[in-house]
Amino acid sequence: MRRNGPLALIFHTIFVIVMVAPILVVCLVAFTPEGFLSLPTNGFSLRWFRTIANYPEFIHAFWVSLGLGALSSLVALLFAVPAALAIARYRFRGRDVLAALFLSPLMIPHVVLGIAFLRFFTSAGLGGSFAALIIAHVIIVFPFALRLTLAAATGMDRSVEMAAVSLGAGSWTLFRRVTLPLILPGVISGWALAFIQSFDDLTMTVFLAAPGTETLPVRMFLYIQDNIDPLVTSVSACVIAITMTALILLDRFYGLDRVLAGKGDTGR
Amino acid sequence: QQKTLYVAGYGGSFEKTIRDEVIPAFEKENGVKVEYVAGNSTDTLAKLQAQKGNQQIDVAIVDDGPMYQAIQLGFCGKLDGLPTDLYDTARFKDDRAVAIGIVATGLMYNTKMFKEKGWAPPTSWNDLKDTKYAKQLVIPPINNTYGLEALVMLSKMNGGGETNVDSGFKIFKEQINPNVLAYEPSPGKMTELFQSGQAVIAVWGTGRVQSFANTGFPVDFVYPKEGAATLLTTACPINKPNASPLAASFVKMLLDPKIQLVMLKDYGYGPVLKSLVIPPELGKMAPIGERAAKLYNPDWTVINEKREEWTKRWNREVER
Amino acid sequence: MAYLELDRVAKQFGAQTVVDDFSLSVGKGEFISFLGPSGCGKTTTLQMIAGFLDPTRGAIRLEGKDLTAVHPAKRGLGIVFQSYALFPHMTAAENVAFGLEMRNVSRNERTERVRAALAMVGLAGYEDRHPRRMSGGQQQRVALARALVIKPSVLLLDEPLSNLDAKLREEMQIELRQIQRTIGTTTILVTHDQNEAMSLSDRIVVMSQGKIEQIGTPQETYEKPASAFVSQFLGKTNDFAAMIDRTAAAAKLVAGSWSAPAPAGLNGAVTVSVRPERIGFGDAGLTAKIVTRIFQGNHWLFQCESECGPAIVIRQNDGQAQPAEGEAVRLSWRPEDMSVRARAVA
Amino acid sequence: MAYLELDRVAKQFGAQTVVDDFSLSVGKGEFISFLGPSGCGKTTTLQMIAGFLDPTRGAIRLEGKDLTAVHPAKRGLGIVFQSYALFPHMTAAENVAFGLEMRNVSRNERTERVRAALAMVGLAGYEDRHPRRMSGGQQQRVALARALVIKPSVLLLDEPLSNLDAKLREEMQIELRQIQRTIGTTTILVTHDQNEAMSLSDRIVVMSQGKIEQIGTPQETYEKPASAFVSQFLGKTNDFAAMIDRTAAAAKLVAGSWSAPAPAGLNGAVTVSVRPERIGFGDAGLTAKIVTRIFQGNHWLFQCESECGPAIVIRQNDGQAQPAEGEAVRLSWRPEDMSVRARAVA
Amino acid sequence: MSMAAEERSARAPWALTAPALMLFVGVLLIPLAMTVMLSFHDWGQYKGIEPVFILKNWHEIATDPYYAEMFWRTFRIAILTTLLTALLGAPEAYILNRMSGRWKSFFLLVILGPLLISVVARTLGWALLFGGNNGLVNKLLMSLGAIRSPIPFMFTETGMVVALAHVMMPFMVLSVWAALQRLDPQIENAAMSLGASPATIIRRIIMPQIMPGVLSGAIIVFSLSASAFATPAIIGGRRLKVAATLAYDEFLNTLNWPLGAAVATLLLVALVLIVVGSNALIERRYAEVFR
Ligand SMILES: Nc1ncnc2c1ncn2[C@@H]1O[C@H](COP(=O)(O)OP(=O)(O)OP(=O)(O)O)[C@@H](O)[C@H]1O
Ligand SMILES: Nc1ncnc2c1ncn2[C@@H]1O[C@H](COP(=O)(O)OP(=O)(O)OP(=O)(O)O)[C@@H](O)[C@H]1O
Ligand SMILES: [Mg+2]
Ligand SMILES: [Mg+2]
Repeated sequence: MRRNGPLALIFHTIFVIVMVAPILVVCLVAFTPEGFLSLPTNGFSLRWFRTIANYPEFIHAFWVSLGLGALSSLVALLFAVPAALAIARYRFRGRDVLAALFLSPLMIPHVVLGIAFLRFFTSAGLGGSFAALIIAHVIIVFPFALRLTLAAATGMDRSVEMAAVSLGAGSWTLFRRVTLPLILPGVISGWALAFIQSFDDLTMTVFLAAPGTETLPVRMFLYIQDNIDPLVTSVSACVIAITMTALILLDRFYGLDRVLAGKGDTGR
Repeated sequence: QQKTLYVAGYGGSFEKTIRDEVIPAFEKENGVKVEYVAGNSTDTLAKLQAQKGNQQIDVAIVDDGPMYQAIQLGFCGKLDGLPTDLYDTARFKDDRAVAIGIVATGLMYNTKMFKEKGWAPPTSWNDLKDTKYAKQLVIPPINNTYGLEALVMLSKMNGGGETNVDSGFKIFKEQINPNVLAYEPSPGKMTELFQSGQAVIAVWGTGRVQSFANTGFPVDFVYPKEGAATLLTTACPINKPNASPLAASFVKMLLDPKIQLVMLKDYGYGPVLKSLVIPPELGKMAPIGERAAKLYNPDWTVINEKREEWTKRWNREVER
Repeated sequence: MAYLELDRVAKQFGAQTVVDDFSLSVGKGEFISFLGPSGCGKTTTLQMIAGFLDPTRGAIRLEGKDLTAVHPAKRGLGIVFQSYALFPHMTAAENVAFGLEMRNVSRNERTERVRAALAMVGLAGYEDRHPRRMSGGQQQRVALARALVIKPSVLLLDEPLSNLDAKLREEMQIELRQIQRTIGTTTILVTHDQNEAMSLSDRIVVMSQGKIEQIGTPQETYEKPASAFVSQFLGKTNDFAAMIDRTAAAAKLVAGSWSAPAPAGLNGAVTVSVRPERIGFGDAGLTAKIVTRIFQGNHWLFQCESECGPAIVIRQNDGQAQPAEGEAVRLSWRPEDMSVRARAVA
Repeated sequence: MAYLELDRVAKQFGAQTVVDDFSLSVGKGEFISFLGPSGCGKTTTLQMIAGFLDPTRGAIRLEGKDLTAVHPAKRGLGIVFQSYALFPHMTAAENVAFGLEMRNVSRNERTERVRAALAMVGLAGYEDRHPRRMSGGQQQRVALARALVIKPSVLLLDEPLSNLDAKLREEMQIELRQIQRTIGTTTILVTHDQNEAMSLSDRIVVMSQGKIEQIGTPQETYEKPASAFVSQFLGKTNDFAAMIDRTAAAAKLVAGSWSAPAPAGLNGAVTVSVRPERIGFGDAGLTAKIVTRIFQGNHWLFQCESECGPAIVIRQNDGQAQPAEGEAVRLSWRPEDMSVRARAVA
Repeated sequence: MSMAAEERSARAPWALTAPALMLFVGVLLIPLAMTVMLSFHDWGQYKGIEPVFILKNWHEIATDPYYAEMFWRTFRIAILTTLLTALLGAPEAYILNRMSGRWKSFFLLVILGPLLISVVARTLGWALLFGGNNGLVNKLLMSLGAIRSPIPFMFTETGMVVALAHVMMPFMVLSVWAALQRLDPQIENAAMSLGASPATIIRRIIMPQIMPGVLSGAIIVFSLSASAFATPAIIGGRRLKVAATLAYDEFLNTLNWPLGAAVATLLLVALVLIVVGSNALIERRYAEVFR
């Protein structure tokens, strides 16, 4: 029933166009036959997609980024969800300080964090290890996981949880079967943002990545050191294509709206 | 015996060349594994400072500006037994580093655009002041050697020099600034500004222009009539306890005539060896032979004294 | 020993005392109802028994053990919340099955019991429906099924039938009574429906403003109210101003044109209270006029204007002709059907 | 012309038809109640009238204009939702004031009217309380005040009094009636409480499974039910198997030991239906035994086992001695109080 | 996790936050403390970092108006970006939420899109659209005669705000969207029945209830844009420096880490104060929603 009016749809259309326009342009450039950035005015070419194959380190870096993003955002969630629940529900001393501390990675320029972490991990003997990279990423994506879970958990109807407790659910069961499903939209959105943030970070990772653990953004950054060429755009286009395919598959087999909105949420 | 040698240097095609042409041979010869830590000069220098006292890197390849800093900060070890036929400019005090390539700083312009607009190619540093280039000029900033040398050259042409850059600052501030689209240190970004048509003329080095032109993009390099300035790509072994002698060997391998020719071909690096015979088809832009002889070599001892002060002044007066 | 005991329990929200000095002991298997005006603290008391709110003062004991020491999950409670509190992300069947799962009931038995519970509340065929796609009454019934299916030893019901129609409500009442009898469940029911409370409960707790007004069997509370509040709250009452006249030979109690022998003890100005269902239309008695006549199915409700003020009369809809609106009538009742108390004269 | 008209309205959710072929015309100022079992489509119908759900088929017209053409905000509706739908972030007063603000009522008048509305529902002093800090009944009353304060021309009430005690409910009923009379508000009430429906409504719509079973005045629907469903749903009914014996000199209708002159028309096996309040305990009639005796305040409910099967009897609690559980009784009723219909014999 | 547990033990929140707290103390606080310490060290071009305790850097930042200008610009841009994302992102989230399942998830992904490609490629897209005379949009508008000279975008503050808002938009949309999931649709109907126009419903009914989401989004966007490096560096260039690029410069180009650390510390402290302050303000203002 509650449909969007024409004004809303116009707004939405413009919004979406503005959001995708720069990306679309980038994807278009990926098909240029030229050796430099230009829109494919005279013919499309897959040249720059084929070029990716000449750079196995790109493909390796893609996997590193993927693993790093998935792992660090997952670990961040493990820490962030309980913390978000505590902050959403309790009014305790030190709450504001904690909230500020947990958000602080957002507020420090990543160069500074990168160098601080490099110094720290070097003196801890972890310099250049994949573990160090993961820990650092957990820290920088933590605020996203926290804040979005927090947004979903504040003002949640507590009587539903009471009902579960009265039926004999222990703390863990309560969390897993009732609380988590109810805050799932927030948790999933938080995970998505955390993942993307980790996947996209360059300024900090440049300092921590060692040979073999270079992420895709680092690889791309190094590649375009002396020269930007359409390879950047074709790699970007591939990342988008891969993500979209993954999500479309997810949608096919599981239903994206269920992932994003939680089950049983599609009522009137 | 150390098992892994960490070499930090530029990424991109430079990395590819080193990986393909230098590392395999070096590994075979010395029975050691070489890990290439890619990053631009400033990243590498920052890593050196962060890991001070606990250095992981064995060899650093950076631009000359950062190299002077590295030497001053004591990051560089000593090089013994450098080839005797090095150009003087390629040598550093106490042999704490060595240049592996010579680049000339001059002007780059978009040939196609110039032709379309009917403009004559630039010939002089003074062309930077030409108002027709409004918002289409790119100059690397002062913490980048290209920018610094542009400042020095303009001071020198106007009665100053390394010891007095007031005139240069004045010209930059009043006459060049309005033309400048961006003070851009990143080579990648520089090429992008040209490719997207936003910039048509820039202060840059032969090496960069050469590899840019190699992609098929219509750009050319100009040696200004007042002279181009010398810029060096340098390498040094890192100073650390129990430093491996292989570090110095690696640096010296970069001076191998064969490698020098490869770098001339790929990047337009002028060789640092006087005795090297250059095939005529190579080095259309690179500072070799006569062009190399006419280069202006800035007085780095003076510049380094003043550099911090100039940077501050530049940030506040020019880049604002 | 009492099975469940509330000992001088009080609850404050901020500065406001919402429940005060609440003492009650409930025997095992007993069926207790809480009755009281909206906002008097019924839900709050129930939530304290459930352990979701801590009493500000006082203690709650279950089988002699302090309840606060037992985690709510371990108390074996079945609760129906006033707002249902269904799990929105689970189907009706999943909602009902949840408690059984927590008790590690085998899958087969679970399916069977869930099916039976849903059928019992008239929701066979709604197993796979999510709460948001159900009607209000259907949701309430899922909540009821969820609480009953685990055969709890204590059942706390907060207005569990408020959104059900009379038919269904009666069926559910019978069901509740049955469960309570067969399993021996101790039940506390919060309800606003007096009939429900009266027909189901062993004892009724009448509350007002957080305090207990009276505890007693349904008939006790209705027929021997401990206070004017209880009498007013349970059913309707007519209060007439009357006089006891001890000057005459036989002392008389007079209210308008109605009179009866005076009861012992009192004298002078009194108030007589009569339940509307005890008043009949007759040839003698208070003169009155019918103002409105309201049909209520099995009975008629008459609002009259009598010589002693407004009066309400209830007459069973027994098919006899009933006086019409505007008709003049005489109201009478038997002396044993009224209660008399002294009245302060201004 | 009807003020509000529903013309063959139907609503489907997916494949399920929830309301079907619903036609009703409501006059201006009329008070209509929807009665029906839980899940029969009352809320759905109301939501369609409110414009929150689109009918799958059919049309709804207000003063002859198609309702779908009018934005819900412009319809001048006052609605009480079954789930209250209070604004959780506003205080009680802010909730009530919202509709007035939308009508640009001046601040002073607003404050005054909000205060009055809250006082009317017994919530004076709760102005600054947020819904989450109120009891169920208090929330419901805020919802009611919010709907009434704007003096809407159409009032749609979805079980608006379900969480209120009898006293308060009655006061609110009187209030509703008053508003409807003075402002001429057209009111549609969904309720599960038959007494409420009967005492308030001009007409009652009895629904079952999305269809209209009967539309009529309270007394019509109760005393002349159009179908077995309606008769069963409204109040209780006893069905006894009986025989009409036309062999005897005077044709007789016989049910066990009870008999009466046979009505015209029918013959053989019949069912007689008698409302429980029409049955009296006497010296003659059906022999029966009292199984349970349930006290319900102003009346007693007897569940008996008679020679013709189970029987329910309601007797007003008029203070007379009532038969006890286990006692043998005779049940009788006047012939005009029963309805007789043919019975298929297996 | 019942309310009783809440009242009974003040320990519960600490138990829940303990793991995260330990993580942060272990691996973030120490590096951060090291950075703060660094800001009190001395630095010289030849001697490098000297671990002494002086206030030179702080003195310099406090007295040189250059830094004030940079910080002012940083916050101006961050505030504008936050406003822009909130003004556009929140309505978009609301519109998205009203779409049917399929479209909803599709557009949600489309909006997440910008985050998926690296900042370099993304800004490249902007440059191609708006850069100089050759930018697609500029060309189009100029050929339509809508504008005479190209809209300046690269190396302008407007460009920076727009590009930042573009990257930050998903953060706002997603956090508002997560908060919208909790809303009872009947409440909107209730408001409508009381005569509220769609705009009023959004302002008076929806907005206050999704405040936690808007706040989360705003905090993320504000913090990220104030500390962002890549977009300001690429779009703004060196002449439009912000705090982060300033710190970057000191860290990487000058190697004057103590000064860079002082800039970063100041930025951190300022952001913490602003964020915590506005957070507390909004939580108090909308106390009932945050309960
Ligand atoms: N969103 C929905 N999707 C599918 N079915 C629904 C939805 N909402 C209601 N129903 C079904 O439609 C039928 C009618 O629902 P409605 O809410 O109108 O009942 P009701 O008469 O108001 O009942 P109650 O007295 O229990 O509130 C019910 O069987 C219900 O399960
Ligand atoms: N969280 C709270 N904070 C402050 N006051 C509250 C809170 N919850 C309830 N109250 C108040 O406490 C009193 C008792 O509430 P309670 O819910 O126990 O009433 P109730 O008897 O269940 O009423 P109802 O029949 O209306 O459901 C009410 O006046 C209510 O306003
Ligand atoms: Mg209650
Ligand atoms: Mg309903």
